[in-house]
Amino acid sequence: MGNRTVDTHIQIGNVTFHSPIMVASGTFGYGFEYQDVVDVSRLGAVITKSITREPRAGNRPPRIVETAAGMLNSIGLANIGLQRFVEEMLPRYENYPTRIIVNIAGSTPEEYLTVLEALAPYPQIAAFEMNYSCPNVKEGGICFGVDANLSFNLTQALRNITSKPLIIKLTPNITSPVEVALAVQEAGADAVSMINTLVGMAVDIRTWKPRLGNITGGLSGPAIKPIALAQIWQVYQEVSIPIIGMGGISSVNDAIEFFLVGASAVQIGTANFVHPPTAMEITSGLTRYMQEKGLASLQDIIGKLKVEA
Amino acid sequence: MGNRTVDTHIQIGNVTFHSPIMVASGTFGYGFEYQDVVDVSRLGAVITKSITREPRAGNRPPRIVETAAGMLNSIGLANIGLQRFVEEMLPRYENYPTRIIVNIAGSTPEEYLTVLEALAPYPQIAAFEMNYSCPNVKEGGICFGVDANLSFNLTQALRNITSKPLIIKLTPNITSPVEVALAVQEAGADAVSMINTLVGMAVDIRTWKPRLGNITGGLSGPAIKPIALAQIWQVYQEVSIPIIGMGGISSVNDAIEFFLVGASAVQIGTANFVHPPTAMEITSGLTRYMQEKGLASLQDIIGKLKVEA
Amino acid sequence: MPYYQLTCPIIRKTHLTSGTVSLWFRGPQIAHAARPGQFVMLRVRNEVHPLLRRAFSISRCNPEEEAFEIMVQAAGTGSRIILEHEEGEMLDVLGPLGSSFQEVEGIQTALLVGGGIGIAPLFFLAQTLEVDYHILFGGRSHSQLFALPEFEPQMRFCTEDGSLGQKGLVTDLLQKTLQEVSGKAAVFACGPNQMLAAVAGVAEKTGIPCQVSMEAPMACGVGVCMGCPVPDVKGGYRYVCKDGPVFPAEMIHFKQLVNG
Amino acid sequence: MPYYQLTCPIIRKTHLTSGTVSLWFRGPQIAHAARPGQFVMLRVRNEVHPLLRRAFSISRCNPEEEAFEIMVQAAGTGSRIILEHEEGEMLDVLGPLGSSFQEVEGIQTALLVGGGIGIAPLFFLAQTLEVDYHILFGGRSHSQLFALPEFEPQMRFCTEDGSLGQKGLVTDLLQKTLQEVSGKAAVFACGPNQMLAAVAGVAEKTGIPCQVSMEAPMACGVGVCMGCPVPDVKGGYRYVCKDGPVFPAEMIHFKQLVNG
Ligand SMILES: Cc1cc2nc3c(=O)[nH]c(=O)nc-3n(C[C@H](O)[C@H](O)[C@H](O)COP(=O)(O)OP(=O)(O)OC[C@H]3O[C@@H](n4cnc5c(N)ncnc54)[C@H](O)[C@@H]3O)c2cc1C
Ligand SMILES: Cc1cc2nc3c(=O)[nH]c(=O)nc-3n(C[C@H](O)[C@H](O)[C@H](O)COP(=O)(O)OP(=O)(O)OC[C@H]3O[C@@H](n4cnc5c(N)ncnc54)[C@H](O)[C@@H]3O)c2cc1C
Ligand SMILES: Cc1cc2nc3c(=O)[nH]c(=O)nc-3n(C[C@H](O)[C@H](O)[C@H](O)COP(=O)(O)O)c2cc1C
Ligand SMILES: Cc1cc2nc3c(=O)[nH]c(=O)nc-3n(C[C@H](O)[C@H](O)[C@H](O)COP(=O)(O)O)c2cc1C
Ligand code: FES
Ligand code: FES
Repeated sequence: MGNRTVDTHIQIGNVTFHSPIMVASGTFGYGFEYQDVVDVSRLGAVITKSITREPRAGNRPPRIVETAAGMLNSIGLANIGLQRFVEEMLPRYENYPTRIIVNIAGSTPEEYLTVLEALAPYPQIAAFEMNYSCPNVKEGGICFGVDANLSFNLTQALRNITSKPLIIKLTPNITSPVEVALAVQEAGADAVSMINTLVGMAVDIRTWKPRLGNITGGLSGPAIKPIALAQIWQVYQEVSIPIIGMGGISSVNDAIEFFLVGASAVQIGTANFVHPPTAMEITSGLTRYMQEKGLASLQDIIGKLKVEA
Repeated sequence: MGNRTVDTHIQIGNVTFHSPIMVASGTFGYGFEYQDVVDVSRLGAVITKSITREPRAGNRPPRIVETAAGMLNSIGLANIGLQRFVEEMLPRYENYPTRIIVNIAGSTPEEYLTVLEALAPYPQIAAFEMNYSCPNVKEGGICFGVDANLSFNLTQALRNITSKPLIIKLTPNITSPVEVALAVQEAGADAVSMINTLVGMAVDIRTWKPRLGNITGGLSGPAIKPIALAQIWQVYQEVSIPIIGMGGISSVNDAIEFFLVGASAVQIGTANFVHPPTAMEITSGLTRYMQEKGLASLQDIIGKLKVEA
Repeated sequence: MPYYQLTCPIIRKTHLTSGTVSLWFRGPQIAHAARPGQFVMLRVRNEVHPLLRRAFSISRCNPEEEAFEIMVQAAGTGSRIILEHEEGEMLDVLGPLGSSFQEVEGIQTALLVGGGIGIAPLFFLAQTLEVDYHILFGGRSHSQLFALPEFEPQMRFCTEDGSLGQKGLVTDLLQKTLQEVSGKAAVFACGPNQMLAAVAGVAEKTGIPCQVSMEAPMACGVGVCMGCPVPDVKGGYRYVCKDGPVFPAEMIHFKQLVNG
Repeated sequence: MPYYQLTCPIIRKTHLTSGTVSLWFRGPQIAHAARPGQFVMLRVRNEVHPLLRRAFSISRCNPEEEAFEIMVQAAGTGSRIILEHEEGEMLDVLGPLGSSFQEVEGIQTALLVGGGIGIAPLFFLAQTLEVDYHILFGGRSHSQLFALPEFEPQMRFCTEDGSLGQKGLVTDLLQKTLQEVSGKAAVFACGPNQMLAAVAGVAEKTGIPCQVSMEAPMACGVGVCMGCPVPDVKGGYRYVCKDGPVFPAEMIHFKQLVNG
């Protein structure tokens, strides 16, 4: 086996990434905050915090609660907004040592479209990830990503704006993610990413108050890994565009589980907080694993779960 | 506060339970297996393993995998079937020291009805819990509990068979549990119980095989507690029948969180495996907590979460 | 058979190999009730992770001390945490659980066949046997094997790499030993499924009775979760924690077991 | 300001109260770069639960030893696991993080006001101050309070139950002390939100500058998760880990903070 070179590149839409190990939206800021302790050039991509048209202050505190092998957050999409993002971040991305994927969120379909239109022309952005786990204020606050028609229409409109890779980030808070995944595939999405956080809650039994200012929040971390794997496996059976997997990954072994059930790339989220070099270490670990197993390319692992008849 | 007596009884349908702390289906066998180490008379009720019309051998092994602060199971409703249940268990329930709730499962609506019809007359059964997380083979294997119409019709038919408390156990693998909860309430259910296990999966990266013979399984244990609390809180806002809460409860503090978000009773599942006397200890702990806080009755906690405007 | 939940202090800890320890616990009810082949479920620690109890065969009992022993091999997270405990520390133990090895009438020799840490329950069996016995202990290499002074004269070793005892599989050693023993014999085996299948095959071919002690992932250990099935030759499943861990070899559908 | 991720050995452990320990770590880059008010994020242990790092203020530095100190109070799961570590054991430390106390021009006296374990960063501040100072240390009862020999002459205590020092809240002690000091003074405070709000109120009323070091539940500690907001008087939020933990008191909307 030995030191054979292995090919870890991955293609999403018309863009090639040198590594399939990325860092997830909301857990790596705008890509600069961890540079003291993470060599970002070794990551396949950095996905930014969700950007919205206007700056958002976010939800009332507290916003973070630890749970069994996981955490809840109710950040509420706190971000600097489109204008400051364009002015302050885009220039800094010109020499950024790896690919930047901008994650976009909105309260209305128009908001997504406006933000994408504004950002699409910038060459320093490699791709876009659309956070469909946001409440749609036009439809009574129901989440975009639970409605296949809405998801189809929005994706089609977004597709018309850019030829850059369009990744749709599905919501896991759904009876089955397959229908929406198929809808966005049909509408021209280049990939789906999953899973976002699961709706969760915690209560302070001393004060009888919710432990999050927003009452409910999103569950992430190792606790949700089994759910992420099952949803990805389900979607992998049915869709043909690449899946970018995430949910509780904190080691190379976790990442390999995701590849085996059908992920073409993975994102590291909560683990960045716990151990910032996680994604970097998984990148090295993956190469080592492939060398040891004599796997020439990622295609030799992706979806290769052995299921008996 | 001191030793004031507290009232922990709870009414479900036309039956009173002396304690709201019960043990969950599939985690306490038929009620006898733990009697060496658990004084079951101190529990509000024992819910049996799901009973089906025919005996079931269950899914291929392996059936159990540990995950981060949780476990996956793919038991596949292995049970002794209606006939042996009637012959072997019902006589033993005649002197059983606490209330027995029989959990019923099926692959078709008719199967639920047949089992309920057969069991409804026996006075040693206090109530029935209907496991709606089973695949409906007549509808292409889709789970009963994800379809509000189907749930309404089935519940109505079950309601016609018995006046004993009818508890519908909802599935948590759904975009929102509220619609189905409302449907079964309208159809005459006396209570809903939630949450059942979440669909999950784990992969053995040494063999590249799923770690469960059945590929996917059900996630339970502390990892899912935040999800359970959020779903119960959601349902509590909308339905008026009692909610029996469960999902990762392993201490009295956990149980109190469930009461605060709206559960009228709770079930202990996975924690029985970890520490068999858990339910018994929570029963004592709850009384102590109520005494210390000067709470006269459970109604002083149920749904009393303090949420600010 | 009643079982107990006890908080048991570790009264003696010794290292058997670099990755295996012997832990003696004081636990009167368990020490008195236990029979060879039975196991205990240990709580790893009082936390939400690792969540489930781990099963360990009872490897010896000392009723005077009201103590029982388990042998823990470092395998994964749970076993590693357990074997780091020191004398004086307490662990939560549920047991004794499951079925035990059954006496076989009219035999002259018992052949106790252990693969790796599967050796553990066979020492307890040897403690109670009233007939001659040999303990055949196989492993990958010598670093996995160990002897206990009180049984050493009866122990024979084999390793896959030939670093200790006969080179080869424990079934080879079993066949060789079978040729040496005169009179009726019976086999009592514990180890990985592949090994048990092979041992059962040898026993079947030579027509001698064979009991196997099996493993399966477990959640409850007491027959409530239905998590620990092994395929029954007659169809359906038997459950390791309540019908087993010890089964007559002919009851198990080894082909189905080994193939998945 | 750069920060580091270091695996640091505990070089000294002492007990400050029955539930509080001082841990000195060797960590050259952190010891050299740290400024008073900054904190570190410690990984509790290399496991999936408890998951998140915990924040601890740097309570003293010793550049010659290339060492820094934290003071850990047993509060919940994470702090208990951390304070059970012994000398020689290693912990994973991220730091130094956040803002530091700022020098206030032209003052004669610094009043360092600590509530409970909030005292920790004030010792580091005292180490570096070039003006006279008093350390006012308040707690519920004497069992929460402790003194460090090098600062003892400057320390004044108060307890809610009167078991040590002046009886009452630390704001009472602050007001009393303010009457004694002559010349310009400034307040540097750390403790529970309620206390900081009260201290900021006293400072505002008496017109003296006040800096507060704040707490919030944190996930990342480095400004990426947006998990640690405190309300800004101008609307919106400031983030404790990157804009703080030390803020000018007048920047914080204490009313909103304390009410929810
Ligand atoms: C009846 C019985 C008797 C046993 N006797 C012994 C003994 O005497 N000495 C000993 O060292 N070990 C024994 N084991 C195995 C032991 O229970 C643990 O499975 C093993 O130590 C690995 O657990 P872990 O926590 O280290 O590994 P982890 O990888 O953390 O285990 C994760 C999960 O997988 C399960 N698991 C992993 N390997 C196995 C396996 N081979 N069989 C069943 N479940 C497994 C664990 O129980 C746990 O739930 C026995 C198992 C059974 C069922
Ligand atoms: C900037 C900063 C400096 C700190 N300095 C010190 C110090 O010098 N000494 C010290 O003993 N403690 C300090 N703390 C508090 C410490 O980080 C832990 O929050 C505290 O030890 C409780 O954690 P636990 O794991 O024991 O409790 P758990 O109940 O297990 O904590 C669960 C979660 O809640 C969070 N949490 C609990 N209490 C608090 C709190 N009061 N503020 C913020 N988050 C909380 C924890 O960080 C953790 O994520 C500081 C906190 C912050 C934000
Ligand atoms: C604190 C925090 C903030 C997050 N913010 C965003 C966000 O702004 N947009 C988004 O699409 N996902 C966001 N996520 C979700 C993550 O990108 C990821 O989908 C999820 O956390 C599951 O992965 P993990 O378990 O590895 O963290 C956030 C997650 C966390 C923990
Ligand atoms: C091994 C196992 C078997 C189960 N079997 C059943 C079952 O037969 N019927 C049912 O309605 N729920 C079954 N459940 C679900 C539990 O009753 C419960 O809803 C779930 O485990 C969540 O609670 P917990 O986290 O406390 O375990 C089973 C759960 C486990 C872990
Ligand atoms: S381990 Fe639960 S039935 Fe055997
Ligand atoms: S803790 Fe993450 S931004 Fe402050």
